[in-house]
Amino acid sequence: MALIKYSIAIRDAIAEEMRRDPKLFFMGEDIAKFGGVFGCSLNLPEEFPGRVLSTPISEAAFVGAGMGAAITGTHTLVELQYVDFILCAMDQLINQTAKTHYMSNGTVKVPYTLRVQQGCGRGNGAQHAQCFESLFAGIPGLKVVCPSTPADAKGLLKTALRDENPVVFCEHKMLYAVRGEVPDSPDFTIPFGVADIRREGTDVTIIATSYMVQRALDAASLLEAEGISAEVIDPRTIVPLDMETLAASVRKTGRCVIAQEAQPFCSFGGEIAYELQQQVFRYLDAPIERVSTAQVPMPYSRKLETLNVPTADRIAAAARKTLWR
Amino acid sequence: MALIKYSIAIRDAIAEEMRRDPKLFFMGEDIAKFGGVFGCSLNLPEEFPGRVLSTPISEAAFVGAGMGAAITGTHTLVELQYVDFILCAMDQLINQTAKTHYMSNGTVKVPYTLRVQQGCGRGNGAQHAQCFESLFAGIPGLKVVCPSTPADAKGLLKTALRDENPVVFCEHKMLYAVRGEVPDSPDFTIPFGVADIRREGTDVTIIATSYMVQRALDAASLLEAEGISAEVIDPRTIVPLDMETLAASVRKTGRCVIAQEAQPFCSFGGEIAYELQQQVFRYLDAPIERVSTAQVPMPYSRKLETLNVPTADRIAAAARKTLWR
Amino acid sequence: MNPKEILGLYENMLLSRRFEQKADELYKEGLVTGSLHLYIGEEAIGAVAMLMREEGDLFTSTHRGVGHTVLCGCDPNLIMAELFGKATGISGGKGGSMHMFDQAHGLLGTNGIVGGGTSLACGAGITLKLVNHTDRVVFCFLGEGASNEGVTHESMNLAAVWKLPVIFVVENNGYEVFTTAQESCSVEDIAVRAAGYGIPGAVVDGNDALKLEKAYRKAIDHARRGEGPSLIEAKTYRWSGHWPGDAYSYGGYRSKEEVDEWKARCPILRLGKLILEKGYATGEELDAISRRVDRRVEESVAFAMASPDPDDGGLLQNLFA
Amino acid sequence: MNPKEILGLYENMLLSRRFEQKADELYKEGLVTGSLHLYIGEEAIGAVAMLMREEGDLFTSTHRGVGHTVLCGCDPNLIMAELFGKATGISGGKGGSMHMFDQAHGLLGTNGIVGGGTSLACGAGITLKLVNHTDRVVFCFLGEGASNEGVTHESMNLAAVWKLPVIFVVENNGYEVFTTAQESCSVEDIAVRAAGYGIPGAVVDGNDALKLEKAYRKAIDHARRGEGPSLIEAKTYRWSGHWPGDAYSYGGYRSKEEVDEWKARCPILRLGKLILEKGYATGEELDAISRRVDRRVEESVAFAMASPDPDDGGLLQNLFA
Ligand SMILES: Cc1ncc(C[n+]2csc(CCOP(=O)(O)OP(=O)(O)O)c2C)c(N)n1
Ligand SMILES: Cc1ncc(C[n+]2csc(CCOP(=O)(O)OP(=O)(O)O)c2C)c(N)n1
Ligand SMILES: [Mg+2]
Ligand SMILES: [Mg+2]
Repeated sequence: MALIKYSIAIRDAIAEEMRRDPKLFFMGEDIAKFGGVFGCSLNLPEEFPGRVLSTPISEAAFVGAGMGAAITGTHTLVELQYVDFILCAMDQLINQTAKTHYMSNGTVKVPYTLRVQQGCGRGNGAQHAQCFESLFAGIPGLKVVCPSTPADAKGLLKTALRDENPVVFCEHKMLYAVRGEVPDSPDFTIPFGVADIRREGTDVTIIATSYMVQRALDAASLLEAEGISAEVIDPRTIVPLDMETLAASVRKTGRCVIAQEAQPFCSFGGEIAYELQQQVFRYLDAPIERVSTAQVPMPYSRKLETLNVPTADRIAAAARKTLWR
Repeated sequence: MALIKYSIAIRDAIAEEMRRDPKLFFMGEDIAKFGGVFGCSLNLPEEFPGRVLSTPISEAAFVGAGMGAAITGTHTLVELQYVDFILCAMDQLINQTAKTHYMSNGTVKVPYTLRVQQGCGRGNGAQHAQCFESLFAGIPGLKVVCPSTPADAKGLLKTALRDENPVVFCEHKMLYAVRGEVPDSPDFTIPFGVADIRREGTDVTIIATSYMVQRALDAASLLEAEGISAEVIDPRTIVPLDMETLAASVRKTGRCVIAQEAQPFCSFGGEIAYELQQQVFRYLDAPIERVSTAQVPMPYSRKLETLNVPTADRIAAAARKTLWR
Repeated sequence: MNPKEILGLYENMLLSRRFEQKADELYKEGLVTGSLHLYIGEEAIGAVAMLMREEGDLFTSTHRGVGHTVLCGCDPNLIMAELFGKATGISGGKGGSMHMFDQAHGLLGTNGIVGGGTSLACGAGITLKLVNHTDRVVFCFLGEGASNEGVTHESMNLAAVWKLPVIFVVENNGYEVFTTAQESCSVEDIAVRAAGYGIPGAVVDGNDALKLEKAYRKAIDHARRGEGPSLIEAKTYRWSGHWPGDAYSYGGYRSKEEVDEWKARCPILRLGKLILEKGYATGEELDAISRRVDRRVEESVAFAMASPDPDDGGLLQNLFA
Repeated sequence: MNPKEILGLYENMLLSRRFEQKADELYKEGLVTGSLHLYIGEEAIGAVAMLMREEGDLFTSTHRGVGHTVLCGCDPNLIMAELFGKATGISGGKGGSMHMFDQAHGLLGTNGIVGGGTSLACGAGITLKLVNHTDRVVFCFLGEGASNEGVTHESMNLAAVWKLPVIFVVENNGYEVFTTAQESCSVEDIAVRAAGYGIPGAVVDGNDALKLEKAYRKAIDHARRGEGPSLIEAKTYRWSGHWPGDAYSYGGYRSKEEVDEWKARCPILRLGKLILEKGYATGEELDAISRRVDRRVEESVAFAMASPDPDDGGLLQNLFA
């Protein structure tokens, strides 16, 4: 175990997997100098010469090339500098990468991980702070991962880099500097589809991923002071989704809050609500609550950005609402 | 009133609005010959020379140009030959078109309608049969319209072409040949955000849009024969959404089925389920059911395609389930 | 190409032609469905490339990819069964004409998206050159319409910067759907765009197998030497409408005269004439080829007819590996 | 340009320079946040274009658009307030440096997406030419990095085919973020790509106002005559890091020598020298300009400081018109 940053956990995962797998190839904008814009490729070009390349600003070409490489025997890792730029390469991701295994009747494999960097918190404005995990998860054929801690980032990324399917790995720009204990073993991986119960509780279930997990935990502390026992669960992967753990928790608590940074309409939170009411209808003591940003683009003003993103207070308030308080 | 095809209703709406508004400009792939691939621009290039142009196969350029024209005083109409190709122009649609009014603090208006053509039914396979209305609706700043009849197509398209916002107008390839009564008056429009109760009923509410509306109505007929009274509602526009009408219906029936052609995960159906359990929690007598295609790309084989798309039988079965039958 | 190769080429082109003519008929009968874009009249471009490929070379195809798929050596039975949507199809009936993959024969996919194959070809080039360190090459076929897609530009630039072994082959048949190349392309010769990437560009008669051979030879050698991509523009024509149901193949957006003129330049006829002139084969021998090809096509139809539809369970299979 | 215009140009460039230097300082103090990409060293390119615009001409800008916005005549108070995220900003604090719109001054938006402005410029060209039937033109600024985006290619082709009055101005400053133009662009001169669209292309010293004037003159006349787009590549250099926090502006991906060499080619210094040489103004007069500019910048800071944050209610406003 070592106390390391989320960005370095990601770097380490890549380094270990590149050592293990000589066919792992990594490309993205500006990644081959200074560790890239977020430091996640620090020292990799030196250790793996010719296998870590900076691309032109041509998202469609290099996201598509990632798939072309993947289907010809390369395990591809591609970095998107900001997730927002995937909008320049959606055809390559959705029409090509996600569908090929299915369309080929399983004859073609696409071992491909796309790292994207999401979220608010830096005043980057409407084109540099989006959260697209719901959009990705809605596309059949993509696995979607949203790690909230350095250990999860490392363990899940290593799993992604050993997976034979397209994986969209959603990092969060506010988490890169967060430190946490991370196992050292190169064999350390975390399987997809296993939710993490971050805190046990009996009165209300709070579901959150990525940057929202800490705020959910903070909300649980606030609630504890009022005698409310909140269970906080991080599904970690959205596809595949560990509905069993989520449903079991809500069966126990009878109440549920979903905290997400993404806008609400047609999102993950809605999906969970649908599934929960299907699976635990009789156990629900109150409507499921969703706490999210508003259905607007992210404003630049730090004041409005802060106002927009769910806080521990807002999550706690939603939990109280499920308890009719 | 005249009995006309959905495709012609669309054509007529465009023609009438181009007559009314000399600043309305229309472009898209192959639209300026033979009415385009689906016949929706028949005779328009002749009537409006220089204002109806076929573009190169460059979706990013012409979708983006649509916005550039819109913010400089042109009312733009753009046709996407198949909705699937919007994936080549997502940056232009999402990062630029949808966000500009908000990012500019309301100083820039974007009077822009994008017609797309969705859906299954022709064995076109995984890259020519998608339904993206949920994806569009998830993006703040886009209005999303899904007409199910020729009259709705005409009335809603005319409203879109008078709206000062970006509107994604989702047509369905299996509806183009469907005939229906359409009012002749050039003043005929249908406001956004008003659901259409296509059939009244008391036992269960069935919500459906576009191609699924007829199947929902057929399901209602099947159910009637069993003594079950189904109410069928077509929201017509997904953004803005007439939740009031939907909630009122479910408050009455206590049961709800959502029928959609799109894949389920993070979709419109989930969103409605979330909203309904929020608004009418105490009135729900059974879990909300969603009938959809499977979470897979659309297969080519006609047999599998047919198997995949919700039928009246499947919708009726879901309705029975809400009645515990 | 030696005489034997030329005869093989001839037979392969004829197989593609007859196969597609049959598919067209079957489409009209409703047995083949969905989208079907015929390569009839353009066969030399794909056929010569397929002949010149060596073991380990790869290619990406287009929406107009049935021809390429036949030409690359994929079993016609599997192709026809795919067009029928049968379980025995090359994609198990899930793909259709625009989604066929045959890695054993180097095919990285036909593609429903115009320009869709260009970036994939770069990726294959990455594998071949940067990861596997071989001198293998990738052919990337695209239409002149596709040359106006952004990803085509990005891919040419990327391939040029990384000196990827990609041979971009623009099949310029003068039309997109109803739109003409003049209406949509800012230059008459797409090949002039090669200069914008600092790579070799060439215009070639796409209906002339021998000229194609020369152009490909240069590009292949260039790529194998590690010098990067080339852009070859092959001028050609599609005889049919854009799709079988396209009633406008004459008269609407083009004249019967125009079509007939191009039919006179049929690449197969031309090669046949050359074969007879040079004495590589007799008329009887060519007739025998013709009969063999027809049998092969009939066999594929019988195979497709006799094949079962996919199981219901297939719907949910193969989403993930 | 006459002497008066040259003096105006000088003052405008100096205003942009000092404004951005100030913004840079304020960023380091945490008063300006988010993304801020400085145009320092590149001002001549935008400034000359702005000067040559006539009533009704338009332009699209980039992520590096604060300079363009100052130069186009937008009130510096509104720009500074925007950088502060204040309610009085040109975008009410909702946009930030990459999302400023000033239709009164022809600005169709700075843009957070590299290449994002290219297709918008085509759209503006559609309005000006095809809908309004005027001879007005649109300048479209982009970086050399942006020239590798697909939409840039599509837009140049579309503009060429429809002869839209778009002047594409590639500000080639040699770098993207850390990546160099050599590493990402397949050709040394982006302008050679013009031939791929059959449009005029020219390379020009982007730090030389007079040479820029000549190049723009040709392109503007060409467009006004209805002959369509041009591509002008202006060679230049960014003095600062990619963003204020970019610690690598020297030493990392470039040397101090390189930066200093370019600083010696400062477009403002050069113009100042010319003004003195030609006697268009005295040293004292230039000092007076300098003081005036500084006051204007200070005023904008004071305005921004004194301005309120947006109301909470603003969050939900202006989603739809
Ligand atoms: C991205 C995209 N846009 C549009 C289409 C619809 N479409 C299919 S084929 C075609 C014409 C293609 O022209 P070209 O590239 O010249 O190839 P050709 O059909 O002439 O062989 C079009 C517009 C598509 N499949 N994909
Ligand atoms: C589509 C897209 N990809 C990547 C980025 C991230 N990014 C912002 S500026 C920049 C470099 C741009 O280089 P260039 O076009 O040469 O402009 P310059 O910054 O040099 O003025 C990059 C990669 C972006 N904003 N948008
Ligand atoms: Mg063509
Ligand atoms: Mg640059």
